[in-house]
This record gives sequence, structure tokens and C-alpha cells, in this order.
Amino acid sequence: MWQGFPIQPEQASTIARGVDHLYYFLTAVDLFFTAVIFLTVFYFAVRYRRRSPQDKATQIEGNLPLEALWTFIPLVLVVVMFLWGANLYIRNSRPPTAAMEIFVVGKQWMWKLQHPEGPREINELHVPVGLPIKLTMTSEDVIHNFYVPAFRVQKDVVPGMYTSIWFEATKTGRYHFFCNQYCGTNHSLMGGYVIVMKPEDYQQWLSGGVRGESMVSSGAKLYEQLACITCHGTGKGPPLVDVFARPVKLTDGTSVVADEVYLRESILYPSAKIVMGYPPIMPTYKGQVTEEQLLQLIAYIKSLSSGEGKVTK
Amino acid sequence: MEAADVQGGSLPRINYLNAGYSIKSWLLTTDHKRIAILYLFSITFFFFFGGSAAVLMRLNLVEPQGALLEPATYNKLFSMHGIIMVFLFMIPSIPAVLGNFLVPLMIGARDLAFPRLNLLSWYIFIIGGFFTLYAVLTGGVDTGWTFYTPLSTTYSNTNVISAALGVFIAGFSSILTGLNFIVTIHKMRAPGLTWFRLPLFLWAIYATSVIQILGTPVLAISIVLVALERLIHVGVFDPAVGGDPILFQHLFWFYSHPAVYIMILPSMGVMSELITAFSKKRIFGYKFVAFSSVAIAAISFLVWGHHMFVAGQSIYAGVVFSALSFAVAIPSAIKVFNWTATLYKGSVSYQAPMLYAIGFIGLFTMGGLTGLFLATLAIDVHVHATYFVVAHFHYIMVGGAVMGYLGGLHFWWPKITGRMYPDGWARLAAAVIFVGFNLTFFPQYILGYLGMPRRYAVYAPEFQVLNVMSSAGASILGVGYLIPLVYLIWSMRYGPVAGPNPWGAKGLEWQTPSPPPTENFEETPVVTEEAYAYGTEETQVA
Amino acid sequence: MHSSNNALAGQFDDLEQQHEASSLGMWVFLATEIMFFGGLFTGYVIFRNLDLPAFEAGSRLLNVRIGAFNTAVLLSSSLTMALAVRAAQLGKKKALVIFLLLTLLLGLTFVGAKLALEWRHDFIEGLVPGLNWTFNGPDAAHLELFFCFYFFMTGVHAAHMVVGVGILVVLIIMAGRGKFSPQRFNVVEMAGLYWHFVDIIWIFLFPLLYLIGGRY
Amino acid sequence: MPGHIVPKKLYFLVFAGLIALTALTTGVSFINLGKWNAVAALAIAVCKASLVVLFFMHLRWSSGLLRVVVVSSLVWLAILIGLTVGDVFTRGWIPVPSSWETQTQQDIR
Repeated sequence: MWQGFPIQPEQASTIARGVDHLYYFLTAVDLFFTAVIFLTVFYFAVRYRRRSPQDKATQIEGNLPLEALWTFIPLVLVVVMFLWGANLYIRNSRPPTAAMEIFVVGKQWMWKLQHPEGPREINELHVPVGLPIKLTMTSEDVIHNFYVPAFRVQKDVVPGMYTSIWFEATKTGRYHFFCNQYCGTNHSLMGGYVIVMKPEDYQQWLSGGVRGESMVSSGAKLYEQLACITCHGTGKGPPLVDVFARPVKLTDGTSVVADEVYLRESILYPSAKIVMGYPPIMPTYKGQVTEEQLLQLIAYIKSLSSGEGKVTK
Repeated sequence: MEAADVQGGSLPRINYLNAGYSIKSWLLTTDHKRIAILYLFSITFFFFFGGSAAVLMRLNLVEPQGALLEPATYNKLFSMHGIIMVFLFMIPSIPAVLGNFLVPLMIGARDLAFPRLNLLSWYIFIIGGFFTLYAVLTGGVDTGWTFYTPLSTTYSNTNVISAALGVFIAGFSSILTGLNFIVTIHKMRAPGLTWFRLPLFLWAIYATSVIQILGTPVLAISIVLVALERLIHVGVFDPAVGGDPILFQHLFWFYSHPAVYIMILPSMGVMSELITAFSKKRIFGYKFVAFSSVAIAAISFLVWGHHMFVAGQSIYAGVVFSALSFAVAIPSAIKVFNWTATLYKGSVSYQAPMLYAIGFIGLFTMGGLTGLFLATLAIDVHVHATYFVVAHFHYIMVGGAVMGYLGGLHFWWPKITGRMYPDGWARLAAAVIFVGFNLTFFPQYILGYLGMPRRYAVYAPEFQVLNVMSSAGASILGVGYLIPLVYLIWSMRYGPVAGPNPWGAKGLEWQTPSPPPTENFEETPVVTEEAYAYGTEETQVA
Repeated sequence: MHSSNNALAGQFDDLEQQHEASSLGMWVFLATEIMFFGGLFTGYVIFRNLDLPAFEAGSRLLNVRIGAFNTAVLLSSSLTMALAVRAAQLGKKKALVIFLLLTLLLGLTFVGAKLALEWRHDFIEGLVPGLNWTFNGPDAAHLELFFCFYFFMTGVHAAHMVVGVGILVVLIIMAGRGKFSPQRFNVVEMAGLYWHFVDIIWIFLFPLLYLIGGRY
Repeated sequence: MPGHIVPKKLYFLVFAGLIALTALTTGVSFINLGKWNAVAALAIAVCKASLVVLFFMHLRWSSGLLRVVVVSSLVWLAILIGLTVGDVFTRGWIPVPSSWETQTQQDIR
């Protein structure tokens, strides 16, 4: 790479290299066809220029084999591009099971991030190198987008739903992240740095500074404050132990997996999907809990599920 | 242009231009040729209006911290640039100006099927333009041309409703124009003019019209829903009642992706006319070029999801939309190859329109091929909404569609006005535009891959070098666009008289005087040969 | 619609070409209308499936009797419109005026019933999102979404009805002045196509909004 | 050239059919058919719309071109609804968050 005049961002995540290889392939194909078209046009332009007003063109209707050829070759190439790109995309969309989960809330015009152990950050994200990190993201107002060019990942951050990306940094350093979905006046200022540290430095960073409460214990406190326990611990409402990631049977006979989206919906719109065997008595908590508190509650409910070592680790 | 010089002479005594000189004779005309002129003036105004916003934006981006504008102002400028250029310039450009002028001429008809509807379309367009300008002049709008919710419905405190109304109204103009063309091409063709004898420009215009009538209403309803939600503070895109902001993106892109083909398809049609006329040769593979227009129009409706690969759309939908997006590359490639092959063994001359045509092939090739990056899922996840996208669509819309529009305008200018422009200046302008364009937009591909997001008023310092290059190119490009404005206006009065067929081109429009009489043809022509029947008998300058 | 007294406009060769062109134009316009409503139907399909209980509950809050009555009114107006076109084809001026008047009357009945009986009632009950929303039963948020769809869909439909009523008024005046003949009835026919189309939209809105929740 | 003239009787017949179908669809909604209520309601609506299009709007006697216009607008409507709905209802399928991917697999087993 040229120093001082880079043509691609640093490759700082496990998926960056794969994306770049695909990019090189497409660039090569593009350059080849651009060259073919340019040179052919140039050659014809010179070779068959009109030399005198009497010049006659040779009339040609077309050529079927040629048409077939230049339909077939691009077709094969785009099928290769599609399969390669889709394969990489699907693989990159699945976070590894061991990923550490960090929660991200976007609002006009700042990023609020919270580590499972509790520390909160604004417009900065400290992560250890070599560990898969999964970001679970939502927005308080408009659509934002969390984009780290050095990691080759981005995803819109949409109000009313959870989206996620994951990455595993391969190099320590400071990498720009941006809001990449236009979100109003100070859109271009809504960014910051991902700071990738050696694991031991990360541990030190975690223990230094204001420690704060872990997500789970904040969630547990909220759980108590909002008196969830009066129903969900007494049989009036469905128990929440071991509910996360399990299929839940609903009154209409269908079942859903109790993921983050379902838990969020059940707290905000409790009567939308009622668990079979329970009356629809839960009041809505819309307007009473913030997006961040919702994430804490969900983290707590997750921690109630066995085999769920990651969040409480 | 030696032909025109030799000619001298004077304009035909009676033509559509001197059929009346009063303001009323223009503002109440139902003559498709005069309506085309009305559109020409209106969209030229909007082009330079929208272009000046682009100049200010590029100036601002010379420095990372913004050289002269507040972010809020910058946001309004790019929103205005997008809205005006897309809805008030590009969409009407070739269809409403060249299409209006040429569709009846090319099929040997006296006018479009619904002349008054045609005039009404222009008035609707002007009213839409008025609302948009009103929004701009009374504080602007800062949502981008995409009007994404909930920013547009809830959080923006600018003139969203007025701008949305402008887009909504202008949309109806587009629908009615498309409707008029479809009916005209179906029902008004001269005797003997079968579908496979139609000039390829008309195939392209027909395909475009299909997109206009089937796509635009979906944009209209989504804009109405945005406006309603803004008015009553609740609606179907509102997450607070369980609504889905991503639904808006689906409805918006269902129109707005095909809209890109509303811009480029007519330009492709112009290419087929220019390349054949200046190589004095039949088009290579007529049916392939014709059907590829229809194929592009049809497939264009199946690919909109590639704007939403990182929007929270399902992964399955992403994969499907990616596959379908690649499909659209095939007919586009077929066209480029056929144009290139048309040059083979031709007798190629290089007047200004042909230079624009060759510029188009180059820029469209680069724009089209970089589209493949964006259809490729894994790469799009990196370059989505970066300057790579900005570069790509400018290569298509400006490098492709505007080059085609200017090429067509230069080609048919002698038919429209009866006079020639100075060819030397026109060639110079084509060259300046080509160079300026590449200098402006090529660096943006690299910026995009480096990760510079679009719609940024201020940016990270590492992106500065390429931004300065781009801004320098923009100033050349700006000059390039001003040159034709000068000599074309000059030629309307002082240009040499062109005669009916200065290029020795085939096609019914060249068989009537320039400028044509109000009723187009003295007698309804009878068509006995294929389009582009060059070489059968030498069409000489009359 | 033609300023000259001649039934044939200058750009056409004969009446048949003119008639074919206007039919094609009108049908193409109706195709755009289908796509216009299509955006609303798409949203409806999605949220009806995502929030089924709320949409069923919302559907049950609508007055099915008025809905069915209005459906019958609109279907009758389609019949009278079809008969009006027939009268124009046969050159029966008086029958044409009478059938157009009947159509107008039925159209006004529909809009009137919608406005005075349904929307006014919804407003009093606090079921109008954004303007007067006081519902606080179970799943009020998703119910509000249903009512957004209800008002947007019936509102856009009613707007089309109002346009249709305006067209009818113009037609009645023109018919009264004897502007139509068996050679010149395109305008009546095209207006008829529009009117029937608006009817068809309602044919779908009625079950989607009023019936889909089930009344059992 | 007044075009095709339809006998009055046919119009009244079609009208009677339309009213009968309206009564039917309203009646059916009072019977619990589960999922089939929606299917029945839409099927009846399609029948009614076809009657109006074919007879009142004369499509039965119109050229093939007009039928192509009608059919293509319906195809495009299907594209709009189909692909949009296809996204919304597959959003939850993947990505299975890493933390519980293995668990759900165990549950299924």
C-alpha cells in the first residue's frame, strides 16, 4: 500500500481480508472489461473513421453466436460474483457463539455504548484484540448506522428494533467509526473511535475508571423497582427463568423464540403475543423505560437462562 | 459542419416556431414541439439551480472542517441538489424534452394522443417545481431526497411537507407523460411502421414510460403517508405504535430504484440513434437492443432491496435482491457490446453528438461495472452509503444520462431550432465535460472504499487530498456545462441554417423540414423499410 | 372535452383510433391507480399479519352494518353508471341524465354515510389517531396502527369518490346541453371506468377492514 | 361507432350477483372458520371485482391489449407486495444470535 496515499482502509478485522479479496476480484474484472470496451471503441474509432464523404459503411445485421457469447460470459461472471459475495455475507452475518456482547444506543447525535461489566462510553468503544465482539444496537430517535471502515462492517440502527453486527479485531489501534445513515443536522459529527487494546490492557481499562454497575445487576434492580417479580415470580405471569432463546407457546397456538425482539415487544406491547395459559393482565411499560433500561432488563432476563455464560462472564 | 455551411438558405417559411409569437401562443399551446421547448427551458433552469448547490457543496468540502458552510446549511444544499436534480431535471430530461419533441415525429403522427393532457403535464410539473422551490426558499428541507422516516416524519424541523408535496405533484406530471407516450406509440404509428421498424429510441421511451406509470404512484402514496404522519404525528411508519420505518424504504425504493432507469433508459435510446447516424450503419443486433430495454424495465422493479442490504432487511431478502440485481447487468452489457459492434466496419465521423455518445459509452461502462460492487452483498456491507455509491450513481446519472441528454440535444438541435451550433465549441465542451467529470467523480470511488460516508458536511482529515481533487474537477465540470448554454443560445439566432437533414440520418423526423411545420408532416408518411436502413440509398442533404 | 364541435380531434385519423386511444389511456391510468393503492395494501398485509389480534379487535370496532350498506350503495351506483354509459351509447339523452343523476346521488350517499355516521362516530369515541385518540384498552398502540390504516385507506378512497362526484357533476351539465351522441360518448365511458374502479377498491376495503376480524 | 352494447338484463343479473356476494361475505364473517375467514372474504372480493371488471367495465368485450394492461398491473402489485412481505417475514430467521444458537438447536433436537 502507498504510504500517505492509501487506496483502502486498514485491514483490522477477521473479515476485512475476505472482503478485500472479493473487491480485488471485482476490480480486476471491471478493469478488464473497461479496457476491452475502451480499446475496442478506440480501435474502431480510428480504423473506421470516415476518410472521405464517399466512404461507405458495410451493413451488418447482427451475429447470433456473438450475442450469445456476450450474454453468456457476463452471466457466468455475475453468478460467480453473486455466489462469492452472498456466501461471504451470510458467513459474516453469523456472530460466533463466543462473542462478547456490547450494547449500543444511537441518538441524535451521539453514540452511547455499554459493556456487559457495566462501563459506559460515549462515542468511544474500547475492545480487546482477538475476541469476537457482537454489538446489539437500537436507536432512540431516527435511523442511524454504525460503520467501522477498518472492520468492513456496518448496519443501520433502527428505532423500534434490534440490529446487530459483529467483528473480531486483529490489530490494536484506533479506528474511526461513523454514523453512515443520514440522521439530521450533525450527522457528520456523529462518530468516534474504536480503540482496540491488548486483552490485558482491556482488563486494566475495565478495572480502572468509573466501574459502574454491570448490565445484569442494573437490570435486576430495575426488575425489582418495576415490581416484575409480583407476577413473574408467583405464577400469575409466565416465569422468566430459562425463557430466553427457548420457544414460547402462544395463545393462538403458534410459538415464537423468546429472543431480544420478542422480549422487547413483550415489555412494550404486552398484549401483542400472550403466552399460552396466562391471562393478558400485564400493563405496558412503554414510556416508562428507556432504550438503555430495556437492554438492561433483557440482559438480566438472559442471565436467568442456564447455559448462558457469556453475559455474566 | 461542412454540410450546413454549404447550405446557407433560410428557414422554412412556415414552421412551428413562427406559428405564433404571443406569450399565449406558447403558454396555451398543445403542440408537442412547443411543449418540449417549454420543458427545455424549465429543466435547464432547474439543472443550473441544482448544479449551483453542488458547486457550493464541493467548495465546502475542500477543507475537512467545512470551508464555508454550517452543517445545517450543507444538509439543506445536498437535499435540494438531490430533490431538484432527480425529480425536476433527470426524470423529465430526455422523456419530456426530446421524447415530447420526437415521439410523434418518429412515428409519423401529427401530435401525441392527448395534446391537452401533455400541456397539463407541463403545468403540473411547474406547480410541483413551484412547491419545491418554495420549500427551498423559505428555509429549505434537510431530509435528503430520500425522505427517510422517522427523520422526515418526526424529527426534521424543516419544510418537509412543502417539498414532499412538490415531489408528489411533479410525479403526476411524469405519470401523465408516460401514459401519453404509451398510448401514442401503441395507437398512432404511421402505416407500415411495425414494432420492429421503430427507432430504438422509441423502444427505450416506451420501456421508460412503463416504469413511470407503474412505479411513480407507489412513490406518491409513500410521500402522502409521510406527509400525513407529519401532520397528525402518528402513522404507519411510526415505531411508537409498532409501525415500521423500513416499510417506507421498501415503498420508496420500489419507485426510486426503477427511477434510475427512467433516467438512463432514454439515454440508451439516444445512443442507438447517435451511433448509427454517425457510423452510417445499421444497429448491430436490433432485436437484442430493443428487448434489452424492455428487460431492463421489467427487472428494474425486482431489485430495489439492494438499497437496503444494511438497513435491517432480512438476510434472505438480501440474498434474493442481490441475485436479481446482478440480473440487470446482463441486458445493460448486451447494449454496450452491441453499440461497440455497430462501429465495426462503419464509416464513423466525429461531430459533437458522436463525441458525447462515445463519452457516454465510456462513463456508462465504468458506472455500470461499479454497480456490480454494490450488488455484491459482502462488498456492499462495506461501501454502502459511502462516496463509492455517490461516484457510482453519478457515473450513471451524470456520466450516462446527462451525456446522453446533451448528445441528443446536440443531435436534434438543428431539427428543433432549424439552426446549427458551432461544432468546434461543441466538441470542446464535450471534451471538457468528460475530463471534468472523471476528475470529479473518480476520486470518490477511492474515497468510498476508504470509508468516507456520504452526506458529510465535515469529514476526517485523512480524506482531504481526494476531496480537493474532486472539487477541482467539479469546477472544470461546471465550466463544461456553461459552454453549451452559451453557444446553443447564440445559435438560436446566429447559427447557420441547418436544412432538413444535416447529418444525413435516417428516421422519419429527418424527412420533414427543420424546424417542422405545426402538423409535422404535409402528408402522413408511409414506412417501407427498417429503422437505420443506411446503405440502401445514400440519404443526402436536401 | 373537445373544443371544436367536431367529434374527431385533429391528431387522430378516425373515430375508432380516437376511441381505442382513450380506452387505452384510461386503463393505463387505472393501472397507476392500482399501484397507488398498492402501497397501502402492502403495508396493511404486513401489519395485519404482525399484529393480528389488534387488527381483529380493531376490525370489530367498525360498524359492519354501515359498511355492508355502503357496499350495496356503491354497487348500485356502479349499475346506474353502467346504464348511463349504455344510454350514451344509444344516444338516449334523457336516460343518460337520469342515470348520471342517480349515480351522483348514490355516490353522495356513500360519502355522506361514511362521514356522518362512521367517521363522526369514531371521532366521538376517540378512535381517530392523531386527532382524537383516547382508546386505552389492551394493545392500544397496535390498535392505533390499525386505525391509521383504516383512516388512510378509507380517506384516500373517499377522496377518489369526491373527485368522481365532481366529474359526474360536469358530465350531467354536459349531457344536459346535449354534448354527447353515439359518436361522442368517450368521456362518459372513461368516467364510467373510473367510477367502477373506485367501486372495486371498496370491494376490497370492505372485507379487509370490516370483516377480517370475524364477527362471531 | 358506439362500441359494444350490453343488454340491460345482463347488467341487472351481474348486479344481483354482486349484491348476493356482498350478503354472502357479510354472512360468512359471522361464522368462525378460523384462518379460512380471511381466505373466504378475499376470494369473494376477487369474484366481485372480476364481475365489475368483466361486465360493467366491458373488459370481456375489449381488446387483448387492455387485458395485458390489467394483468401487468396486477403482476406489478404482486411484485410490490410479495418482495416486501418476503423481507418482513424472514427478518427474524437469521442471524441467530451466537449466544443461543446452540441452545435452540438442542431444543429442537
